[in-house]
Amino acid sequence: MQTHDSPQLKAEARDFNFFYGQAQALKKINMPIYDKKVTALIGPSGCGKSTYLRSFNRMHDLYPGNRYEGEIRFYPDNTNLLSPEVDPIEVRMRVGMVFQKPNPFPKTIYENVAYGLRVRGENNKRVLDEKVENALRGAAIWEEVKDRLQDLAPNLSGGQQQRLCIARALATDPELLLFDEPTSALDPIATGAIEELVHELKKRVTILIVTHNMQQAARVSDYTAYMYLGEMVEFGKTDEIFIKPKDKRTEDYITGRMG
Amino acid sequence: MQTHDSPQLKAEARDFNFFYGQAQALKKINMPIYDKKVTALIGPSGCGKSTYLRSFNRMHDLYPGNRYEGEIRFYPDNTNLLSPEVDPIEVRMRVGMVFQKPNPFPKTIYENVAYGLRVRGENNKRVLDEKVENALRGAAIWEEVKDRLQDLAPNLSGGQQQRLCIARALATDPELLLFDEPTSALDPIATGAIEELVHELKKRVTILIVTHNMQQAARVSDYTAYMYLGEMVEFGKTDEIFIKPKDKRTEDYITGRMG
Amino acid sequence: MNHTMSAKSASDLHQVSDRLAHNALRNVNERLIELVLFAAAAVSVLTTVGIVYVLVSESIHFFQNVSIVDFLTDNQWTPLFDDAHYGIMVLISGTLVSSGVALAVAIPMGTIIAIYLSEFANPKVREVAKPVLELLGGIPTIVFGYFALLIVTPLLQKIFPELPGFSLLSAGLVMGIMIVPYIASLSEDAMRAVPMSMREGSYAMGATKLYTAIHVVVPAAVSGLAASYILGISRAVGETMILAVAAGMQPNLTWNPMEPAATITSYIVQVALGDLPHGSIGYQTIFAAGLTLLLITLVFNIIGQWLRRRYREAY
Amino acid sequence: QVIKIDGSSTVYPITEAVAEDFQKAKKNAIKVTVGISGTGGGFKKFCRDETDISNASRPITSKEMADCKAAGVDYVEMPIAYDALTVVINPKNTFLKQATVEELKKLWEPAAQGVVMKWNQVNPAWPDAPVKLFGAGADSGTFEYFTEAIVGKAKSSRGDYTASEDDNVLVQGVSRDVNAIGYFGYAYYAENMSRLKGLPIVNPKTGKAVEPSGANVENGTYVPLSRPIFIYVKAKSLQKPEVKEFIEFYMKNADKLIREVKYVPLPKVAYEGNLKHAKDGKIGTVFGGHNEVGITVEEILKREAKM
Amino acid sequence: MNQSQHVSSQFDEDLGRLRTHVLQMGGLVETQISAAIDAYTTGEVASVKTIVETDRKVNELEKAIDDDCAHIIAQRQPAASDLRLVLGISKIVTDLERAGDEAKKIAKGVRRIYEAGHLPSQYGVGIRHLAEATLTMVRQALDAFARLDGTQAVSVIRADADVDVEFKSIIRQLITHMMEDPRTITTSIEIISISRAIERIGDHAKNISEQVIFVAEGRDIRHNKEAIK
Amino acid sequence: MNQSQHVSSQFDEDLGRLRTHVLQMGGLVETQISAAIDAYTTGEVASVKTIVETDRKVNELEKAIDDDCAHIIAQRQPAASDLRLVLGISKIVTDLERAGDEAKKIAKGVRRIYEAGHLPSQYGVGIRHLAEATLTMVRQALDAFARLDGTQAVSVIRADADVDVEFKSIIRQLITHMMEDPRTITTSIEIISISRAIERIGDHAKNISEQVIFVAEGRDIRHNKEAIK
Amino acid sequence: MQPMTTEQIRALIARGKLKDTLFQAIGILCLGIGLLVIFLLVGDMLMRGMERLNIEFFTEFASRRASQSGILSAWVGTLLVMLVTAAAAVPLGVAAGIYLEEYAKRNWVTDIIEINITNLAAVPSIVYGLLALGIFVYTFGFGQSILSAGLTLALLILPIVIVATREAIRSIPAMIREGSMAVGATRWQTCRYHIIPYAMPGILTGVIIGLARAIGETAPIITIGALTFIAFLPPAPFAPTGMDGATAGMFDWVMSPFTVMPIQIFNWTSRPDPAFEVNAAAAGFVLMGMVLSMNAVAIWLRYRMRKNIKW
Ligand SMILES: Nc1ncnc2c1ncn2[C@@H]1O[C@H](COP(=O)(O)OP(=O)(O)OP(=O)(O)O)[C@@H](O)[C@H]1O
Ligand SMILES: Nc1ncnc2c1ncn2[C@@H]1O[C@H](COP(=O)(O)OP(=O)(O)OP(=O)(O)O)[C@@H](O)[C@H]1O
Ligand SMILES: [Mg+2]
Ligand SMILES: [Mg+2]
Ligand SMILES: O=P([O-])([O-])[O-]
Repeated sequence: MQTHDSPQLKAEARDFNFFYGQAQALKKINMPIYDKKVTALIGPSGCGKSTYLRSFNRMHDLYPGNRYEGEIRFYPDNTNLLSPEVDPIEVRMRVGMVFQKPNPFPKTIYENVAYGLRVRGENNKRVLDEKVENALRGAAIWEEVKDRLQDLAPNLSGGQQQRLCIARALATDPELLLFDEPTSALDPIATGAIEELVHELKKRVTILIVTHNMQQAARVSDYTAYMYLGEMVEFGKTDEIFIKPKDKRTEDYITGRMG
Repeated sequence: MQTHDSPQLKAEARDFNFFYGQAQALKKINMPIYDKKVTALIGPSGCGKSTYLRSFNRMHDLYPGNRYEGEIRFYPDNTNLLSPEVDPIEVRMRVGMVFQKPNPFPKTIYENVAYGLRVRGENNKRVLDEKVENALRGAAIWEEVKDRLQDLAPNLSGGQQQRLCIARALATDPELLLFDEPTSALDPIATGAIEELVHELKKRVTILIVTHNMQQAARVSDYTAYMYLGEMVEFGKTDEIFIKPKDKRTEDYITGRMG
Repeated sequence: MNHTMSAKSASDLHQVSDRLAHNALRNVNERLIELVLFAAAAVSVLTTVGIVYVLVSESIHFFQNVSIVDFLTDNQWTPLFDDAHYGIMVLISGTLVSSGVALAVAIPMGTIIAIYLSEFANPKVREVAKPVLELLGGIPTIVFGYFALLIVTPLLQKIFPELPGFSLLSAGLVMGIMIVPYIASLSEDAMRAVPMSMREGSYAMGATKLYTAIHVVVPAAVSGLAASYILGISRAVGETMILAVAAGMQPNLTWNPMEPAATITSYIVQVALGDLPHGSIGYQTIFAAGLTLLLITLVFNIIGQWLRRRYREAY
Repeated sequence: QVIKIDGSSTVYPITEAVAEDFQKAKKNAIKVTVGISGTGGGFKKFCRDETDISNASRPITSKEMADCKAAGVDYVEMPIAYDALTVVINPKNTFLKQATVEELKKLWEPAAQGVVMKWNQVNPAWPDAPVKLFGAGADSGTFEYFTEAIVGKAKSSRGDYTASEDDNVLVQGVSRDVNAIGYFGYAYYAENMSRLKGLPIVNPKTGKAVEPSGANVENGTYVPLSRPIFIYVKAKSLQKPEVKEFIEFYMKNADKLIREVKYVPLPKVAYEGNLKHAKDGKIGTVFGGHNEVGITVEEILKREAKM
Repeated sequence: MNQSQHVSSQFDEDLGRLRTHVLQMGGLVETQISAAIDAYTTGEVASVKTIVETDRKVNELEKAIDDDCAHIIAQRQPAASDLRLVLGISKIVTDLERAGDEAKKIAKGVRRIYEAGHLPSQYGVGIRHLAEATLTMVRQALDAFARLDGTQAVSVIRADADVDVEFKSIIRQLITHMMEDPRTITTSIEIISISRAIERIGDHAKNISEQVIFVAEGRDIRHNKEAIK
Repeated sequence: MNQSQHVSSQFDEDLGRLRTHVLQMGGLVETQISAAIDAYTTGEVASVKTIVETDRKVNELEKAIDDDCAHIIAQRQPAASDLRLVLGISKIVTDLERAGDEAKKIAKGVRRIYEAGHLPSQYGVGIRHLAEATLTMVRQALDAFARLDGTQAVSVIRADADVDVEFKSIIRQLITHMMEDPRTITTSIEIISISRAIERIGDHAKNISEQVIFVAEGRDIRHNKEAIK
Repeated sequence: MQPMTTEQIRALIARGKLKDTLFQAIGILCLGIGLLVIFLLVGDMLMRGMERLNIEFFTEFASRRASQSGILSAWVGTLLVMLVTAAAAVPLGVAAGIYLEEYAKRNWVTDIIEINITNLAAVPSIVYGLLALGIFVYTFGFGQSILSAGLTLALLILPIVIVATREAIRSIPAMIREGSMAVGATRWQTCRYHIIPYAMPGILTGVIIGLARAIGETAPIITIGALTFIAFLPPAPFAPTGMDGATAGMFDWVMSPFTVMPIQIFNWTSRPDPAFEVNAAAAGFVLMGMVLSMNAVAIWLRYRMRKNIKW
């Protein structure tokens, strides 16, 4: 249904292992992330989806005892995101993230979106105004909030908050956007809006999305990876995985069978 | 697919209005609840599903300023659950409830289940043991926990916790069980287990379940009510509502269209 | 509870009446317990009523002898002297200055420590440092008083040679240190209660730790911070012994922390433990002063309450 | 059998010493408690009939007398020692060798507040250096006595000095400032002679400067800053054998114990007189409900005898 | 059918594309049929090749549409009218494809007849009439689908009965003819095949219409003569 | 097909019931076909009534199974093999039902022939052979479905080509016959219809087999002759 | 705005990190100052009081001779007063907290109670002494006893306990409450089985802070008449009293006269004889030890309880 032109690589995990202290959470992951495509990560609870996703912006660096092995190559500049020489802050500036529960800062709508820009030292009102507007438009929430930019963000509805968080991530023009179960806290209507948005966004950015909802993966993604017990079991075009997975474990998961 | 013998009434809302202070949350609800059937409540966020559900065990009495109007008749004894003469505690003893997020008490598994009995003044160890076991069996979790009844309940997995909460509600032999989005915090596998259980339970109790997940409503319920803006728009057999709803608003909601 | 209520038999009716009786009993019990609990809550109100009663009833005698205008406008406080003046502003100034100094130390220091412990320190440091720091709150204030007098003042005099041996500055500084754990500990609790997701949101934007702490964590914890500040202020305003020992007890209408001065509390404790015959006008001054202090703290608290309500649970 | 004593902090060390030895002598069969709530606080309890003995660093006031009367509390007044108020200066102070009452008055009178800030304003011979004043809190007997003796009127003082109830604080203050001058009870001076210098006061009658010392108090030359201190014993309690015994023990050992705690004892006769009063039930005070300055040992004994 | 928009415009697009493809396929099949009929009446056997080629396109479309249906179900969990639409389409394309096959059979039959040099013009009127009636049925069925118009679908189903009657009369006519002139037997058998193919196309149009009713109204009226009364 | 259990045993039950119904329907259609053939060879037209009655049952089953498919999709969001199964079944039942219809047509044709007093025994062997071949196809297709056995399905599809060849030779034979003896035309035409019906049953078996391959292997091999080589 | 070059970004990050490091240094400094003060104070007390820290110091009563003076009556008194304080403040505070959180309706009365409680936290302790003198000592006739002192301090720390209790109760998710009520429990059953046990760790924190404050209080205790010289202990329960062979009642000790550590320290620091300063330092160190062990017990209890509570 979707047409697949031959895609370019945006990132690539190579023999990637991850450890929480002693416990190995990810085992030898090899996986491409294609440019301007949506890649979905599915798998049972605890299989390591979030762990994998959060490696892309070095979120694990925030907590002690975590350890990476292997590489995550980032293109076109072909840096290894995990390399100790690469500053995690720099990585995070290039890789945006949207979380499971909308987590707007207790600030105004405007300041939420401007946050990333301010972090980057931008304080010019005009530039901020413009970028904030663009980001809010990009997140399809501009019309709803343009008259109340000075309201506190936590007063928005759940779905609006989540779109605001997306706008916040968009404002800084990330090259890769990570979504960790972005709709699990939302009702079906808000969920629909977010999925729409993801579809729009992939024209501009590469997206990696974790979801528990297989139908959602089927709906929004171009590629799907099935993970199980810390391993990547299957990676392929979404179209194929959902009608005809290759691996028995993927099949079992997708059809709702017991492991 | 499911066969429909002519069902008996277990409860019935009659011209039921509900107010949070000044705000009317439910408007003239008329709806039957059939005995030993599963009735699902669906509708967009904020339409009053939880409000309606929580009226059945007078949960609203816990907070000031709430007001009921109309009746919820309870059969076979034909009492009005909402009548001020009826003791809410008595109502809650007859109507069990399971919440959105599993909420086991931070006590042992055993004490969680025994709690409802203790509240009723039952302290005989033998009686408690027996009823606890029966309830845990009824909630299809006995095999998993029988050797660790003295473990703390919050150490169970999410799905087990939710089944434990069901066991807790079952222990006191409720006539009607209320479920408020019981699986929205669970992963697909745990969700499957709970849905199975609901299917088992309806042999013994009447069930009223709120869900955001339409497919879940389709899967587990015999009857479905669609609510919108505090009104009950459509009530009917689930089979029919999901293939061929009568009301345009129901259709729109079920097919994921905008209101 | 039996749920097979099919036939309307005699035994069913029996059950119903049993049930009603049970309900009635339960209701009586519940009301009784509520009454007991209410009584407990009332104790705090009664305490206040008692305090206000004690303070007002004695203050009335006082104000029969001293006009309120004098009380508020006179710039001398010598109630025990032959030439008695009753200008409470003298004590208020001491109280405000010493509290001001204390808070100028405690609020930034406490907040910084809280931020450091909750955002920067590794958990092991935090787990050890926090209870140890809390010990500061348990040190008898008299010990602090001597600490101010014997250690801090000489140190300060090295920096400010003209500093007298007793001063609001040195008492205030030490008082500030004493209050630090209240602010640090409660603020740290509040900051740690800020959901991790909030922080992750900021880090994910590429923010540094400090930027995250200042722009996200602190605003999110503002209600808890306010609570800790209020407690800190209360503690500063109500603190007695440090000032009695180290601030010089000199009724001195001054806004300069480098001078010695008396505060409301140090005045009260001095008189209450002194030689004055009870019932004398000098003795009654402590009640008027106490009442003033009560009003001051009331104002602080109302402002604090208002602030807290305004920022409550912003996230 | 508990003997309850409360009151002045000045008298406390004496009574405590007595109580301690008394209890030991009685092998703890009789219990004695001593509190410090100040002379005023002590009298308050005493006149409410709560204590047996009240320590006092000044005579009972008329107000307190009335209170006691109202509660039906009769008492025997017993002077037990002399406390010499000592004017102290920093040991490094070189210019102050002595001071007259007038000079001190110039320094301490209310008019001096905010005006007399330099030593040379008091006496041109003294240097142009700031004066740092330390003194007793305005609620204390010491303050009352000092003002009366120096300024001439009780509680009449300048206010801009560092006041403390805790004399050790004053010791600290004076010992650390060359330009300081302060006053407090003799015992504190006696214990801190290394850090302080006692300022000889010119006796207004003889015109001779007299050093503060036990001997000078005893011989009556250290005026006007010597004052007597008291205990007041409830008449009713004197009926009780243990209180009687305690008072007897007190008077018998007073001389030794008072010296031990660095106060100045009264002559033996005074203690015997006290015991006699107790036996005779001589109740009341020899003071008119107010303090008197410069009263000597002989004078008191004379008055006591007259009762 | 619902006029309001889905929350997901992507879903709207998917469904829209699906319907367009079905109509496109319907259009192709329609051309096939009318081209076959034209060939029959005019004898222009050149168009037969086009018809066969078109059939390949139709086959491809059938597979593509079925694939789309599967994907929509897997991705969108359609319910109610959406579900009926997808399921209906999955049945409709089968019928369309088979109708196309019948058209191809007609075309091939026509070619055989003309290549054998037999002119079938003598039976032309009846068969043309039959063919036009079925073609109308197909058109109307597709139209009913395009508008999800249950009423029109019912009228198509009713029309099928007439076509059947007409078909039978043509067969009888042909049998008489064969008996009269046994030389025409081979041709007649071909023509019977052609007529039967035409009749079957009518059946397919009827099946499509039944699905349209299911999609539009949620009623399954198959094998139920009462329902269309 | 997956051997492991669904998390929801209810889902397993639903799918199980669905497959049972399909096989049941297949069984009925099989009986229809073999009864029709028996009637043809033995002339026991009494069984025709049973065949027609069975057809009603088959129709009901078709509708029930389609309904079940819709419900399973609405309720369970089947994916991958489950989705293919449901979609495949929804196509298979159509073919089964139509195969049943053809059997009914055969039966009716047989009855007409016998009632007209014509004994068709002379063509018996060829047609019996054809009929048995298709019946085997149907059986094997159903068997392949029951076991979701793609290989067997492929062999069914291959067999269809033989059936087509045989059918054509029968037609030719009949034409020769008719030309030789024009009195047999009416009967021959009936017999042609019967043969065509049998041939169509073979086509349906082939279609079913194609769906079985889709269900079992996820390959859509329709209109793709390469795929079964 | 031009997109930033990698160099610009790196420079920006370097600046940010420098600020981080600077702040961290300041944080460590502040923390260091706080900890330093403690070590200084405690260390100083230990150094100066070392010579007196022996068994006799704990088993001897106060004496006029510094070197023979002990703290027996003081530490016993402190312990007993704290016992009474805790016994009074905890139930009262918890009950009040429960009432306010679980029972009281949200209206102006509750608002007043709320402001009133925070305000009480700021009332200087001496004022409590004045109040208690009138109420406990005279009106209730408890005299100058452990009971009076304990109750006074209980009132003093009551606001702390109430506030801590309320915060702890507030942190219990509503779903636990609803879960309990939903099986038919009454409000009180819910409190008894859930609210109180789960709030206990938080309540303990309040009790720790409160008792730490109470243990060091001097002024209010002096006001109500704590003694300074007391060379005997309160009667132990059922201990024989004196000659007539009677035994003390279970709770006779609460009415006994007493002294407490801070008063002993206060008294010693204000003595003319500097030798007593050693005693004061030693006693101060012991008091710190008491606070610390009290805290340790409570922290341990809190840790044990917390371990079992999570949701
Ligand atoms: N901070 C941590 N420390 C130790 N182990 C962890 C930590 N976080 C996660 N894990 C473990 O790592 C594994 C992978 O966890 P992860 O959160 O990535 O799973 P997930 O696939 O995202 O699951 P879910 O769908 O429930 O979010 C799990 O076994 C989990 O228990
Ligand atoms: N405690 C309350 N006070 C006032 N209004 C409330 C309260 N709780 C809910 N409401 C309002 O009542 C309406 C119905 O709420 P309810 O929680 O029943 O919705 P719901 O259908 O359960 O929604 P959801 O699917 O999000 O749980 C909403 O408009 C909501 O804002
Ligand atoms: Mg996760
Ligand atoms: Mg709800
Ligand atoms: O305590 P004093 O009364 O002696 O000052």
